[in-house]
Amino acid sequence: MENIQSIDGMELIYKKPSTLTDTVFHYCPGCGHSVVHRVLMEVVEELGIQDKTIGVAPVGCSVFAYHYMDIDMQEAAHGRASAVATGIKRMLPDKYVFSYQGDGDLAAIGTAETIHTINRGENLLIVFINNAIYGMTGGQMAPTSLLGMVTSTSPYGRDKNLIGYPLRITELVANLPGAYYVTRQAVYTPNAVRKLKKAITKAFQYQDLKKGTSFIEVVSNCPSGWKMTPVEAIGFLENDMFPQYPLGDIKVPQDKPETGPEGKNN
Amino acid sequence: MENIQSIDGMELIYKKPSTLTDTVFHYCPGCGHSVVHRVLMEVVEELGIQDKTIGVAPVGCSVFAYHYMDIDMQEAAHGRASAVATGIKRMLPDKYVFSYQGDGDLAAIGTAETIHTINRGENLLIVFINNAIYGMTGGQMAPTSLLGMVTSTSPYGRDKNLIGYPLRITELVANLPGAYYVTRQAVYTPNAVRKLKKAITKAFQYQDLKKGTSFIEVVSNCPSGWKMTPVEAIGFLENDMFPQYPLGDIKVPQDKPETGPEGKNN
Amino acid sequence: MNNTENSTNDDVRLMKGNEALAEAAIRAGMDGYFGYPITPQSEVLEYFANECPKRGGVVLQAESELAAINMIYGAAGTGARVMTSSSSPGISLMQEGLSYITSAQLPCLVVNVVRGGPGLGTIQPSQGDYFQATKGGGHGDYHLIVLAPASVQEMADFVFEGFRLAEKYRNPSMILADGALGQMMEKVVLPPAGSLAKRKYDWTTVGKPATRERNIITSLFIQPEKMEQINLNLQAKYEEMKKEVKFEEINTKDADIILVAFGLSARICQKSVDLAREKGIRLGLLRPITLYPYPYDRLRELAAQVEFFLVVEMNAGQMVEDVRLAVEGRKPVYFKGRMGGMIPSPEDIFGEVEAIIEKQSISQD
Amino acid sequence: MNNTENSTNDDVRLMKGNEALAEAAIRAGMDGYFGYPITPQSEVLEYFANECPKRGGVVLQAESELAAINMIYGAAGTGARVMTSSSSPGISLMQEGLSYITSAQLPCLVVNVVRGGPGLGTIQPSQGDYFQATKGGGHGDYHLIVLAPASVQEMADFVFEGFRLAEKYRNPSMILADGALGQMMEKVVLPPAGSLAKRKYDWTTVGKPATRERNIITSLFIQPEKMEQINLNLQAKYEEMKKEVKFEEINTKDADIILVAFGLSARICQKSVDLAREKGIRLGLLRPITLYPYPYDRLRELAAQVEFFLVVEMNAGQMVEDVRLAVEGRKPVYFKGRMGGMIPSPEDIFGEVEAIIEKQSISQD
Amino acid sequence: MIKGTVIIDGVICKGCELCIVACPQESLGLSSHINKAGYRYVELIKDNCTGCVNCALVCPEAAITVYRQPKSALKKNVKSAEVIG
Amino acid sequence: MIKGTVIIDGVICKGCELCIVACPQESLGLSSHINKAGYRYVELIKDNCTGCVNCALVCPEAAITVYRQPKSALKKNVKSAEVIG
Amino acid sequence: MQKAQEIIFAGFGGQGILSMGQIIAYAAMIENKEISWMPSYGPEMRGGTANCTVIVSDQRISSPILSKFDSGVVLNQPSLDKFEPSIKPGGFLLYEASGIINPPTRNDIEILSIAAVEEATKKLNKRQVANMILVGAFLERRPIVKMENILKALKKVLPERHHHLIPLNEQALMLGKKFAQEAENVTV
Amino acid sequence: MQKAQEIIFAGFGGQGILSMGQIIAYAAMIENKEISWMPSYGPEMRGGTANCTVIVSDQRISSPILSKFDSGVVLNQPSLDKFEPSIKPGGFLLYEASGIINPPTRNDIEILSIAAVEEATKKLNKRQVANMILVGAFLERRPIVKMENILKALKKVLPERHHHLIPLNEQALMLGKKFAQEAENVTV
Ligand SMILES: Cc1ncc(C[n+]2csc(CCOP(=O)(O)OP(=O)(O)O)c2C)c(N)n1
Ligand SMILES: Cc1ncc(C[n+]2csc(CCOP(=O)(O)OP(=O)(O)O)c2C)c(N)n1
Ligand code: SF4
Ligand code: SF4
Ligand code: SF4
Ligand code: SF4
Ligand code: SF4
Ligand code: SF4
Ligand SMILES: [Mg+2]
Ligand SMILES: [Mg+2]
Repeated sequence: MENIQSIDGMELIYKKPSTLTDTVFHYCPGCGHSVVHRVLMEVVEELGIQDKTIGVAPVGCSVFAYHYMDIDMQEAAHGRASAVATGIKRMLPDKYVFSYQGDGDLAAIGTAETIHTINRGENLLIVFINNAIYGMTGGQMAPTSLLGMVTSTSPYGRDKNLIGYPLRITELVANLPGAYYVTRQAVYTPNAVRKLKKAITKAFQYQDLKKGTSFIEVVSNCPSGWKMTPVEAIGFLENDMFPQYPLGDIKVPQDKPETGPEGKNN
Repeated sequence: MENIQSIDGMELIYKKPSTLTDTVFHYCPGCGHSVVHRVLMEVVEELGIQDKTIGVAPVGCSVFAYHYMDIDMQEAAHGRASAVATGIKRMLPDKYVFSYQGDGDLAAIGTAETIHTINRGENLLIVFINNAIYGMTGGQMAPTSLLGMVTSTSPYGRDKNLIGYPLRITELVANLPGAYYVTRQAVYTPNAVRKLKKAITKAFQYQDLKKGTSFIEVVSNCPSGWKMTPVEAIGFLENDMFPQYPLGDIKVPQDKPETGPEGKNN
Repeated sequence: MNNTENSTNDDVRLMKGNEALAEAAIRAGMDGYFGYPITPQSEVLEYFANECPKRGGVVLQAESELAAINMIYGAAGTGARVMTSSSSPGISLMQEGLSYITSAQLPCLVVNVVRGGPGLGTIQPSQGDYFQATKGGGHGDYHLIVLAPASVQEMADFVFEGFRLAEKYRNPSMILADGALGQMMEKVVLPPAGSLAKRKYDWTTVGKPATRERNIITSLFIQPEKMEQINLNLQAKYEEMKKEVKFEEINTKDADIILVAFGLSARICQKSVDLAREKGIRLGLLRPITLYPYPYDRLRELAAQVEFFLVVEMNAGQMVEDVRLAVEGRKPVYFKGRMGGMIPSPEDIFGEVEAIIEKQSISQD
Repeated sequence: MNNTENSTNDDVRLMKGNEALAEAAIRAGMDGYFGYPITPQSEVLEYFANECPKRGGVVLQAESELAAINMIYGAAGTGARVMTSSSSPGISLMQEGLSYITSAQLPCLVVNVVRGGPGLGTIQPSQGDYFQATKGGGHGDYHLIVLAPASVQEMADFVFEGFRLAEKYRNPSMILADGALGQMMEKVVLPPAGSLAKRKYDWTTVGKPATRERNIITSLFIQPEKMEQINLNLQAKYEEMKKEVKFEEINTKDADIILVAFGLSARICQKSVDLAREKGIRLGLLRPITLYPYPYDRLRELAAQVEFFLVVEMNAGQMVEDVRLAVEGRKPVYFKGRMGGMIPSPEDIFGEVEAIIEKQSISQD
Repeated sequence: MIKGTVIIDGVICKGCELCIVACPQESLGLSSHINKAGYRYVELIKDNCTGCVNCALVCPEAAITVYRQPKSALKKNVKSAEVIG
Repeated sequence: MIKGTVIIDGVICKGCELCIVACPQESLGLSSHINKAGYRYVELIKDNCTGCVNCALVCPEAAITVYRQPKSALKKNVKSAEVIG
Repeated sequence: MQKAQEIIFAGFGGQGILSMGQIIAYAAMIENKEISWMPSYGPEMRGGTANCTVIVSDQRISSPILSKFDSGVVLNQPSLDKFEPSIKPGGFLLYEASGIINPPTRNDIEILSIAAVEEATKKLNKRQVANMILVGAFLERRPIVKMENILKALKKVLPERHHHLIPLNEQALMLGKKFAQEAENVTV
Repeated sequence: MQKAQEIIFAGFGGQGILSMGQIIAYAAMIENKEISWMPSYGPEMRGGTANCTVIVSDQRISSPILSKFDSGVVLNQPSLDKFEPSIKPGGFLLYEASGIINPPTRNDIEILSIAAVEEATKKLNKRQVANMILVGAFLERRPIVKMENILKALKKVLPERHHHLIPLNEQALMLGKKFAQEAENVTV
């Protein structure tokens, strides 16, 4: 939709990025996915890299990401997004490649691919949407589900004795030397969204400098999966999710990437 | 073979455990695998748990472990030993179950199963034989291969820019709450063998107490894979392997398991 | 296994196919279920997650289908009665494991609630995995015992049958259903609990007492002579299994034309038979219930009687090859298929029959 | 891609099948290889690991076959000429990926150097993965283009042919070899580098310029109507592919009896033909080179001419079903198989022919 | 205070109320009507928007466009944003 | 010093020499013969074994059996262990 | 009554679409009829719509998935738009009025509109039982199962913890029944 | 010469088994013969044994894997035990003497024994070329390829970095040839 450029002398200061299509999101009300989509596409727009960016989204609620992001995209098999992204990046080392994966995808079935993509230091961005649940398939327990959390496959609450503790895969992968930048963000407040945008911008810049893998977890809102209203979901994030998944940078670059392209391939 | 009980008044003080069969090992001269087999079986003999122990060995040089260990065993598909062990243990929670896996198996193709078995805190023992190479298939690079190491698939030496750094999966899994006891041992000297035996004994005791996963890495000798003599291999271990894979405990129990069965299932 | 009174007093229910299957498994004395969510069969895992903690049996959500099938391998190796379920893409991930399980001769039950493929495809019902199920999607010469239910009732019944055959032959059984059978509710009369006796095995890995040699579960026989022998044993078993072949015939006695269809397609064909009979066309239906072993012999017999066969499948033509192999050119074998989650209608099928009749100018008097 | 003078001056070599295949791929302008070690084909990855750093092309040892096939998916989606290779268990792990790749219509080359199954089996040569390769081991209705080399020379040549067909039809090709073909050395005349032109694609994901709509690689079509259309397109493509069918005939012109065999079995059958001819028996050999599409038509034609067919495979009887489907009962189709890594001898096969003749009391005058 | 306004696409709004919560000015509220997709959509209900963009940042539907007085310009009244749809 | 001895199964010894390296007494050495499997096997070459078990612990073939004088017993000579095979 | 009655129920998720169908199916089961109930499933739900097909028959039921229906009960505009054309000529279309902006236009079918949400909210103080008002109305026009069996079915289909709501559901059913008795068909 | 010559080479890994076969195969290739070389592969190698089958023929070669051979060149006891029975009657068996405790017993084949390791160590000061002594001896008895082509083949088969060893290999070949000329067959 075309935006009016000014109203009563007021200037247009925020609009949906042109890198998002006009397709209406199919997500549930209050879902975090589409906010992350938008922020990603804002960064792509601002960096002017729409023609150089390839995204990979595996199955999960965001499987139709390609309906919304106006960039070349590949849909990947469940868990294999980072392998698919590796395939793309190895063929097109000078393009920007990101995968966009849910917690079921990245931290359950795709664990091996996640660890090895990062261990190889593949020069790409992994966006990890952690909603502590399998959204698409109807709310089953994920490796990230909180202790005691009731899901359709943990109807009596997640029990550490039966299935272990929530998996903090982000902290785990931060230990790998191939991980250059690892951070945990959210989209539950305007400021959180601003921070996420900064993080994504940095990640693309590091990719330009061939620094290795950037890994951005977004602790995302999933009102449907959590069986609550979008506004209640904010409370759940603050009271339950963040204590287990504290926001902030987990691994920041040790060198000074700003000083020039002294990437690892040099 | 029957051992003579005494010679010239000297007593028999060390013999091959009865829990090893009489089959001659098929391993290359100086291979660490059979030492670990023997130590495992010594512990099984000493604890008197031959009738309660089930082992799982996947494909790898030690795929024929069942020729040597005189216990019920399952051969597993490449990478899936810990999933197979999980299946056994969940059916037989009061038996002792261990998997015995190479680095290709456990840290490459089986990464997801490794992480999740431990994250669930499956109450079993994982023995991880790290020889920094794919022995069975003829010496290809493993995720654990050292930087610069020449293998049949890294003929110019392992290059961190192409394939990343050696994966220290043991340190990685030690971060998981399900991992109760994590240690790195070797079999290159008599003392190392003694320490390994202690570690394995502890691991079985913890299993008895239902403490969760014990994970014992053995940085093993692989003269053939490293293309050197068995004696040279000891030097390689000391000079090259241990700096990357330092020996010692990585995670030790925080509670007092000795005080009684206050395992996690209580 | 404990059954609450609740369940035993409650044998007639309105249930989804997936739920009926899970309830039947509990009643069949299932010891363990290992699975991973996927539409359209997640209800199976969910049902167990609800019920097993109350009624016994282990249920474990695995980290993937790959892990699940290998947990099955391990668990089945202890002699436990175990099962997994998934839908098409997840079943594809199990192919290596299924080849191993079959080669190691481990009994277990695998359920495929098929959706439209290939690839991620659609979640709507399909029969596109017939080849994978019956010819062996994994490597090497092996076969699953394949049962094709056509109703929620059979979703329940075939769990018992699946376990029974698997354990009798030390070979995995597969229930090949589809998304509609999994999702639809129908009346089901649940089989009584405890009616499927457990076998005593001597090959299981449960810990070696001093009184016997160690047991080994393996599929590795590096000497080709030995591996050939393993294969000959398997083939002998498949030969033996032929006697388990099962099929249903509807109006075949006097039939001039026979529809051949399994599962959901067969239900639909039944209505086509009614339509035809109303119009005086002697149409019949043969519904293979075991897809492996396959009712080649009966089809060959029927070839003498009929004018032609029309095979109806929700795929591009898979079982039709088995029908052709049975009929061996004696009579024409036609095919009508829908794909990608589409379901043929009884009218379409009957229309096809009429069109062929017209083409063939067969006089039906 | 740069070819060193070394290689271009050096077109005739004594090479292992695996090496010839890899060398041919480099000459075919392969952009990327993603693979995982497994006997008996690890030499492929090893060859690339040696050569690609010098001569161009990406080579990456993946963490598993599962990762490898999905890297192929991603890389093929960029329009690159990519391949992977493995042996039976590893190929089983790729089944989900292959179903996706076929559904998303991505060209690539997959090599299966088959070993004896099922399960871990043996590393000796086998043809036990015929069904998996030709009928589709993954879920849904799809087919790979399947080429069956019978010599080291063809291991090299079919790389070119495999890429060509894959790219022409946007469908994965598979080279179905076996452990012997991979491991043996023979003389090979290597195809010249640069002789396989690259296509310009408009569907690749390489970054969307302002001048075109975005490209999407997907196999997801949630609406069954759409998914059915995708399937109809695939089926139309398979129909179209039929014209690519290839086979070799040896002494079939006057043959009373025809052996049907592919790959290594066919080599051996050739010797059996010689043995028979020496004895005055008019034996011929039909060797399907493309296993999909399959030479049904030619076999059907030959059925008119011969007394019977004997199908020889290193498995329990897989291709024999396709021969029966072609022959449709017109003539007897017999089967002789070895399994688990065993290889039939020319004498055995000829002996089988003689035994059948005896049984049939055919007079060969 | 800087003057701003928002235009909310009521057709695609799903009434999640995240913008309402995020607005420091309490300028937004749910309409009593439902849109075609069945949701009560959000409207600007007060004339005190500062154009802080908060609402737009958290909106999952990218339904909000924000306008603001240039810092240099004089304050003047603007009419409240219309709901489109 | 406590007196010990070892019996080495020369049939299965693969001549890896790890025991030789491990022996604090330098009691072990490679035979000049090869066994059926093609390996030069290890023999006790000195009569100074203390039965410390080191060699047996590192032996990959579990080829070494160790005997030792009971701590209470008097020292006496034992003949060197024979190579079996 | 016809040999088979094929009904589509459709609306937003949360409107009790699936349970409307289940209750009728359960009642039919009690009457020893052949039944099938088939929901829409999968990520369609994300969009917020839900539907189920119920077939009640004296004979074995072939396909549980249909493209044409004898009757439809729809609760929102998208469902009305989608399913109005799928009702067989002479069929019956019942819809909840409050969510509908563009009413149905066919004149070859029987059409009834009820403001069930309004009724439920005002008269029963519980918006959630609007679906039962519709069931009551539906059965008045298409009495494929007996009301007493619907009441039995309620007990089976409602989870134990909601059994205290059964009287309210009963009231809603009666309200719908009465409404259908009194109401005129919508004429188009 | 026969139409085809089927040879098995067998011994421990590290004795140069595979390259013996390769060099003969390569030489045959130079002579435009049909050839196939097939190694034992896989974990058998762990045990330390290696073997390869070489077929040199005027006709297209069918199976590269055989169970009977025209001749055998064996370098250790396990290989002798395994392959002695597989030599066709009238065939030729050449073995390296130093590793053999139980010599062959067949009397329907030609048997030649050379202490090639000793010869190589003593006369050429390089244990590693024992295999070439055996090749030389083999070709003397079974001249399936010309010696000049063996020399050409050496250049191809040896990696560049070992080309300085070619003269030594040549000497070894000649030594073997001479030995075979002079030696008596082993009589059993
Ligand atoms: C091989 C395979 N297994 C299972 C599925 C079913 N499936 C689709 S998405 C998904 C998980 C979704 O959870 P997540 O990745 O956390 O994404 P979300 O929907 O929560 O955003 C599953 C299990 C599948 N499509 N393929
Ligand atoms: C699915 C599959 N892929 C590959 C192989 C081949 N393979 C067998 S063992 C092995 C790796 C061996 O390495 P490791 O696990 O480190 O054990 P090691 O032999 O070094 O002790 C591989 C790749 C296989 N058997 N199955
Ligand atoms: S289920 Fe959760 S993640 Fe999926 S669309 Fe709904 S709110 Fe978003
Ligand atoms: S290759 Fe290495 S690990 Fe394998 S048997 Fe030989 S020495 Fe042991
Ligand atoms: S721009 Fe700021 S003040 Fe204006 S409506 Fe949005 S959040 Fe409120
Ligand atoms: S945040 Fe967006 S979708 Fe949610 S209520 Fe506000 S405008 Fe509507
Ligand atoms: S027991 Fe000790 S002293 Fe005796 S040989 Fe062995 S290592 Fe040497
Ligand atoms: S350690 Fe064992 S195998 Fe090695 S040389 Fe000593 S006795 Fe022999
Ligand atoms: Mg999730
Ligand atoms: Mg290893």
